[in-house]
Amino acid sequence: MSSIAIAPRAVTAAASLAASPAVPAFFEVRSIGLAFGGVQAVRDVSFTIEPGEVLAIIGPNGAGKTSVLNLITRVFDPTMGSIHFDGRDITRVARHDVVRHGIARTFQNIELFDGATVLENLLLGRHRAGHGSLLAQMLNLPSVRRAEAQTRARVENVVRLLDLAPLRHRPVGELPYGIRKVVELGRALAAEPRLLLLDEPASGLNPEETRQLAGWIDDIRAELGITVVMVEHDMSLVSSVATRAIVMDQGRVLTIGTPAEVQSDPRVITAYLGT
Amino acid sequence: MAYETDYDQARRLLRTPAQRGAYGALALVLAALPFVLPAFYVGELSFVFIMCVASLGLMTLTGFTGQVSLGQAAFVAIGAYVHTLLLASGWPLPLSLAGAAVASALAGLAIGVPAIRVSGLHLAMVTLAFSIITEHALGRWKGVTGGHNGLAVPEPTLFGFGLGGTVPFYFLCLAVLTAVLLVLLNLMRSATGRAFVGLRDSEAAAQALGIRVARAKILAFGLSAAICGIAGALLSHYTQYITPETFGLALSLQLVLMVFIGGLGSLRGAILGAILIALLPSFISLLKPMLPARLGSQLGLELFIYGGVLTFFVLLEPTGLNGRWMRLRKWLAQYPLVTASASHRNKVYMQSERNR
Amino acid sequence: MTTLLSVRDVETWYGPVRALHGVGLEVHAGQIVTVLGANGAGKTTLLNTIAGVVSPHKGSIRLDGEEIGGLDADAVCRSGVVLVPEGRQVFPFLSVSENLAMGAFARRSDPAVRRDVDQIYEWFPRLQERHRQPAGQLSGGEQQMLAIGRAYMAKPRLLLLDEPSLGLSPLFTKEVFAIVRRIREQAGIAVLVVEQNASIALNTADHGYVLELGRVAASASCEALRQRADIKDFYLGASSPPTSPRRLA
Amino acid sequence: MMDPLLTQAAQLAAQGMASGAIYGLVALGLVLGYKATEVMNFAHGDVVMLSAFVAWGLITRAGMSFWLALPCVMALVAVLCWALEAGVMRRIVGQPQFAGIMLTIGIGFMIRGAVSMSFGPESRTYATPWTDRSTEVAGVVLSSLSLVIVGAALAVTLLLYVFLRHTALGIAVHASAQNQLAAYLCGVRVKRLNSLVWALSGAIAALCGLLLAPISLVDLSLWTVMLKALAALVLGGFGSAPGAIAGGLVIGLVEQFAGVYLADGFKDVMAYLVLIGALVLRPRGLFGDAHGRRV
Amino acid sequence: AGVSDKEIVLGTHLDLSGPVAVAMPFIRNGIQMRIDEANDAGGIHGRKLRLVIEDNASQPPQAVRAVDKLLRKDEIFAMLCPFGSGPCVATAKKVADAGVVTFGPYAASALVRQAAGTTPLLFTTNLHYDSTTSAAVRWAVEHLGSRRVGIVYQEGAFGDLVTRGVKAALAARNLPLVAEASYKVGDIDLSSQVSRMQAAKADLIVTATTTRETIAVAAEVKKLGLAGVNVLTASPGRAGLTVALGKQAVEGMYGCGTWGITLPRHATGALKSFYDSYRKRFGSEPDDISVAFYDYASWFVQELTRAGRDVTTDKLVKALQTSSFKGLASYDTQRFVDNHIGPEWTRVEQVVEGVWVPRSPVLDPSKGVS
Ligand SMILES: Nc1ncnc2c1ncn2[C@@H]1O[C@H](COP(=O)(O)OP(=O)(O)OP(=O)(O)O)[C@@H](O)[C@H]1O
Ligand SMILES: Nc1ncnc2c1ncn2[C@@H]1O[C@H](COP(=O)(O)OP(=O)(O)OP(=O)(O)O)[C@@H](O)[C@H]1O
Ligand SMILES: [Mg+2]
Ligand SMILES: [Mg+2]
Repeated sequence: MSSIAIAPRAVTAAASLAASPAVPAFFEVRSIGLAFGGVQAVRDVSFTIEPGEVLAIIGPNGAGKTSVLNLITRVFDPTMGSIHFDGRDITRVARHDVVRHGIARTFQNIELFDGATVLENLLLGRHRAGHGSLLAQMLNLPSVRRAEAQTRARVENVVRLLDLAPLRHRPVGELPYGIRKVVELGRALAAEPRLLLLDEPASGLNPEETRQLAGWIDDIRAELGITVVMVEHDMSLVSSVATRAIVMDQGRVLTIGTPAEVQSDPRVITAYLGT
Repeated sequence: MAYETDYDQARRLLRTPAQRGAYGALALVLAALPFVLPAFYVGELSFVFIMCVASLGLMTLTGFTGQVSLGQAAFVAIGAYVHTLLLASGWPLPLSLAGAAVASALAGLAIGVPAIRVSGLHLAMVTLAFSIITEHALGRWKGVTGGHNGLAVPEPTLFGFGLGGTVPFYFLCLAVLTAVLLVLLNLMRSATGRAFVGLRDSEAAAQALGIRVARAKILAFGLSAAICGIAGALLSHYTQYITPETFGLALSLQLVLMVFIGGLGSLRGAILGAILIALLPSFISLLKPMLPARLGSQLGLELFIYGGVLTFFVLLEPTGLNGRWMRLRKWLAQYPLVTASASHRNKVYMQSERNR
Repeated sequence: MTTLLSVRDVETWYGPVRALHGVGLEVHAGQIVTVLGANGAGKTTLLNTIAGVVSPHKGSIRLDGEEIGGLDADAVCRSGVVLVPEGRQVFPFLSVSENLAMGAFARRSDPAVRRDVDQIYEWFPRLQERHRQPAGQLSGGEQQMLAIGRAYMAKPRLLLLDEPSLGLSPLFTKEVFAIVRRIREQAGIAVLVVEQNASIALNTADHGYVLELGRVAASASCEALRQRADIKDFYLGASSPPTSPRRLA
Repeated sequence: MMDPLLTQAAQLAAQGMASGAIYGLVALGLVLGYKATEVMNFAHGDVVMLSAFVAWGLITRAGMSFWLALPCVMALVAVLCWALEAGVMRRIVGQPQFAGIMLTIGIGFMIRGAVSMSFGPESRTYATPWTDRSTEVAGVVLSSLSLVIVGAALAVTLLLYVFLRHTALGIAVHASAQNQLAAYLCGVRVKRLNSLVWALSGAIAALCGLLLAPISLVDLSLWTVMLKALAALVLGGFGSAPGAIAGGLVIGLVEQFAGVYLADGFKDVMAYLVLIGALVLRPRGLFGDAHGRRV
Repeated sequence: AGVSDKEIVLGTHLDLSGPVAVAMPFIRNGIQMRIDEANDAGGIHGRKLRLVIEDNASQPPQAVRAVDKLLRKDEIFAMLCPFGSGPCVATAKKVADAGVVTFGPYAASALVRQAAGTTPLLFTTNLHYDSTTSAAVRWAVEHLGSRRVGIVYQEGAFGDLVTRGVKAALAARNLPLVAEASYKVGDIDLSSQVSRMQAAKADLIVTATTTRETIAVAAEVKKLGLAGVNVLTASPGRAGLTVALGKQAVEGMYGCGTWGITLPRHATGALKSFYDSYRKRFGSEPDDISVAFYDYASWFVQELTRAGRDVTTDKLVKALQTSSFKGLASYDTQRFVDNHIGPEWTRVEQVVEGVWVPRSPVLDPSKGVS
């Protein structure tokens, strides 16, 4: 890849860190790439995440941010590179197994189950938790009833956290955009992940709501101990919750640093923030 | 753990005393009916029950996972033939019913595995093709199926009791229907049922949540086929003689009509739809003597009315009979208080299903 | 100044739910007007009602004195009011350039169409790079650009924008609003924009409305709105610390 | 003198194309309706059947010449389909695809019932300029009517292809199917466009009916040609005009050769076996476009 | 049941809305006309006949329900000429078990018999496709010199039966069946089936086809210019309608059926008055099927009368067992062999200038097949 030569400092640093196998990182992406026919959406991206971090991915439109999330959750096969989580290589696991490894996500364009209610959406979030054999479910055996009650109890925690109680039985299709975003966040949380991927969680929210979201993300990190990766364009949110930010441009990593650092980087200003 | 019982209660099928009362009364009525109704109507009811079972089978597939099958008659056929053959070779009724379910389920899995690669109308066509092929094969495999000459169906017996009579057969059908309904109700309020609905609405999200989309789809196929197979077994007793053309395109279409007119995604809808569609021909034949003789003897009238009723229901009841039922119940619940509802019909726009 | 759009006492229902309770609003020719409001306040509903996507239950919507309330969306479009809807709504399997061509559908025979396409590619070079790609494959922000470009292709008298900054990078958000200003200056197109990013909206627009629960809660020049403490608090996100987060049980 | 085996193969190929063209032509009408409204019109076969009856009425009862009856039937049926779209189909917009299937099945039954009530259910026939004529080329005999059908199918395909790919209105058809709301917002008169497309599809069905009836009689069961057409349509990949014709030809040829070279009984299901096989190998069909949805 | 002071209730089920609905008016009108005539003449021993007609849509399950209704709700005395092999096969036993006589089902009688089991209540009069076709093929082998026989047949019970008959005839003469080709109802094109015959060098193509397919096969043979190849169609294809619609294409084709076809313009005597009164009553043109079913209804009415005023099922059965009948279109006097099976006289006919003309004497299918 010709891009190696012009790879920015931070990337090389991350790469060298990754090269030492002695301390496997909590989560690590090793020079992944993705091409759609002629379009090189992601080129040689590497980074690591430590537990308890909130990592923001920012960058111009079409930089490949969503694609990186899609690669991590196995929507696409990377054309190169590998992804490691908790010392395990998850580059080739099946798509539905990603959540079993402890990674949950939200989608940029909201992918809710529109025909179902808020509560059912959240319950589906916990699908990966045990639910008894098919036969047991058919006969509604006590084991299934216990599991279901417990699922419900866990989901109620999320309902409480995100203030969704009055909406429990509303079909999600008719909720306003902002609330749908929150429900989707709740559904991801219900999966009880260790790593949470959020794609533009604040888009469509007003500043007040964004502040609330920031509070939730803080909670998720601090109280639930969930590590967060979020793609976001709202710099106020990034500044207030992210511990580090990766800036992408044209499929590459432009720089990595604290939110304050990257926001003052002149390259980031020209390519992304504007003056 | 106090909350457990709470949440368990919330999952109950019958939550209020009123509901328990209503369904209890329904059970009593159903139990009493065969003793008060003339034999003809008891026979009709048995047929309706059989169709309800088949309709529930298709609803599992189409209503919940959103996969359209235009070939459900094939599974009904496989159930009917396997059941008849097993009975003829001396299997007892319960085992042979199970055998029919298993055979149909296997067929469902067999077609489900390739079929999940396609969706929407493609899937509808694959299943249609499958059922045409099945019907053809049944007609050709003379050594086993008797070909187009058909097979006589042995009378159903249980522990030496003949169940072929009108009333015993009524109870057999009712029992099977109740069992199938309960199993599906249980399934639909558990994880698997939710997964079905999930993959219908967004496969991407379903996968991200750990639902094995392919497996769930195949499972739905198998389950739906098994239930239809059971319906086929009962149907074989109803007709007493089975030939391949019993299970043609017309039956598949009827089943599809049942689930659609009943209301997709609801078990109650499957039942309501089955009742309507199964009784429609009888209803039309009752209606005919009331028409002027000139019109009543016109050929094609049946077809015309049948089509008209379908059109009517699709146009006026987009949410199906189940939707109408829900609105009715709501209206009844608020009855003295309802004012002229200010509800307003909104414009709707077509949503492409091509990129599901 | 002549009144271009005048909305009076509009009520809109979704089935049994009333989303707008008698909203009134005016846009003058060549004016940029913004509408602010919390989630679910009815902003999208308002724009959709004006554009004919949903029909009002009551009230009047006049464009240049002519009633357009209750018309179908295509008729509203041909009368010169074009909406960039929430959720972008591109044609997923048409290429970027075909999408733009569809924008100019109502003015098919106009030779200036070609020039306008070039203009859009100049504003959004990204779209030019991708002009043969099916629009459904574009990234979220790219689709937003395309939706704005497509609306511009119709050469409207009044452009309705529903959260144009949604999913756009800060740089592009600024550019889009710069473009909005340019559109007004060069082509005299009036703009009614709904926006969550209140600070940029208030900086761009001439007049602002605040919607709350389907009613107009405030209407003033943007200057005046920017000064108001409650607006600052709620929409500009200037001061106040993060609201105390709820704790897990 | 050609090798008899070769002659036979050529004869079969010619016959396969002839019947394939019929499937394709019926499928073309379906493609068109599907393109605009994403409705799989199950009444299409019945419209074909109705056209045949109307043509019989005009030619045999009213004594019109075939050439006069042709445009008359096409216009009449087009108007009928326009009315169907405007009066009935429009009301289910926004409902799942399934609703369209159900509704058109209902309409199909009504058409069949109405035809049988008004014309009576007996079979009948009428003469065309090509009846009882055939052409022989190098030992291959083909009836003139079949040649006309092949020609008509190719011509209609070409016209449709140009219309859908290269005219603004054609692009608008695609657009409004993909996102109807957006099409409205672009100023497309979507309702009128849909009706127009249905009318066109009706005209094609009428052409089919007119040409097909002399081969297979004016008969209530004419609608069953729809089943093979559906298979052709799916095989070709939904929503592609050339695909529909290609699918039709493939099915026609497969059937023809299977009828002679495979054991008796395979011919009847060959179309469906090929369909399943093809879809399993290539889920989008021969000409279907293969883009999924991005998240 | 079904017999009261004033009336006798009869029932039948026809395909009023299914694939063969086309043919039903002819059948229904033929039967109804005879019943009306009997009623106009004062009924049978003072009782009026009432015929209840149900729709079976050619679908077995629907037929079962129709029969249930006839037996349980209308409580019919006898089932008169119900239509369709599938529907009759599915319901024959039900009717017999209910102690109700079935007379003259329009269905493959061998199959109905097999389905009904041993019952004295079933009287079959027509559609022995196997035996009639068999007799005709034997005749063709002898008189047309056919040596290489092939068959084009409709997928289903009817086609299977004809095939069985053809095979039996050929086996008796030690000839092979050179080719078989099936088609499905609704196929528009039969060229590949004919090509298969051509490839096998068949000189006699037997067709187990209905109107449309019969014409299609004949037309294909003409188009390909197959010289020296005869086409022989089994009974449903050998119909007046086939000639009326097929015109040139069917000229020269052979056929065998179980009743005579007389064009209305050639009709004389009783047949002519039948045609006239049919036209007057129904305002439409009858065809040969109407005559045939008028005949069967006549036969039934004749025996019902013979069974006497105090008619019971037993008495009716006795009367039928000893009956003999010759109708307007009968080739010869008909009786029940083994008391229950009406053998069908048959005759090979050929289309000459648009008219079916006899080519063979009346053949007795029961002779020579074993
Ligand atoms: N399925 C696909 N086929 C072709 N190109 C694609 C596909 N998916 C994404 N792309 C292209 O890849 C590039 C990166 O897209 P991606 O969605 O990752 O951007 P992004 O950084 O998330 O942008 P945004 O901030 O606008 O959401 C875009 O230019 C897009 O057009
Ligand atoms: N299709 C619908 N069916 C029922 N209710 C709806 C529908 N669309 C919107 N609503 C309701 O109407 C109200 C106004 O919604 P609207 O989408 O206009 O809000 P908004 O101000 O645009 O919010 P956001 O900032 O989230 O986009 C909300 O309460 C919403 O729940
Ligand atoms: Mg993105
Ligand atoms: Mg909005």
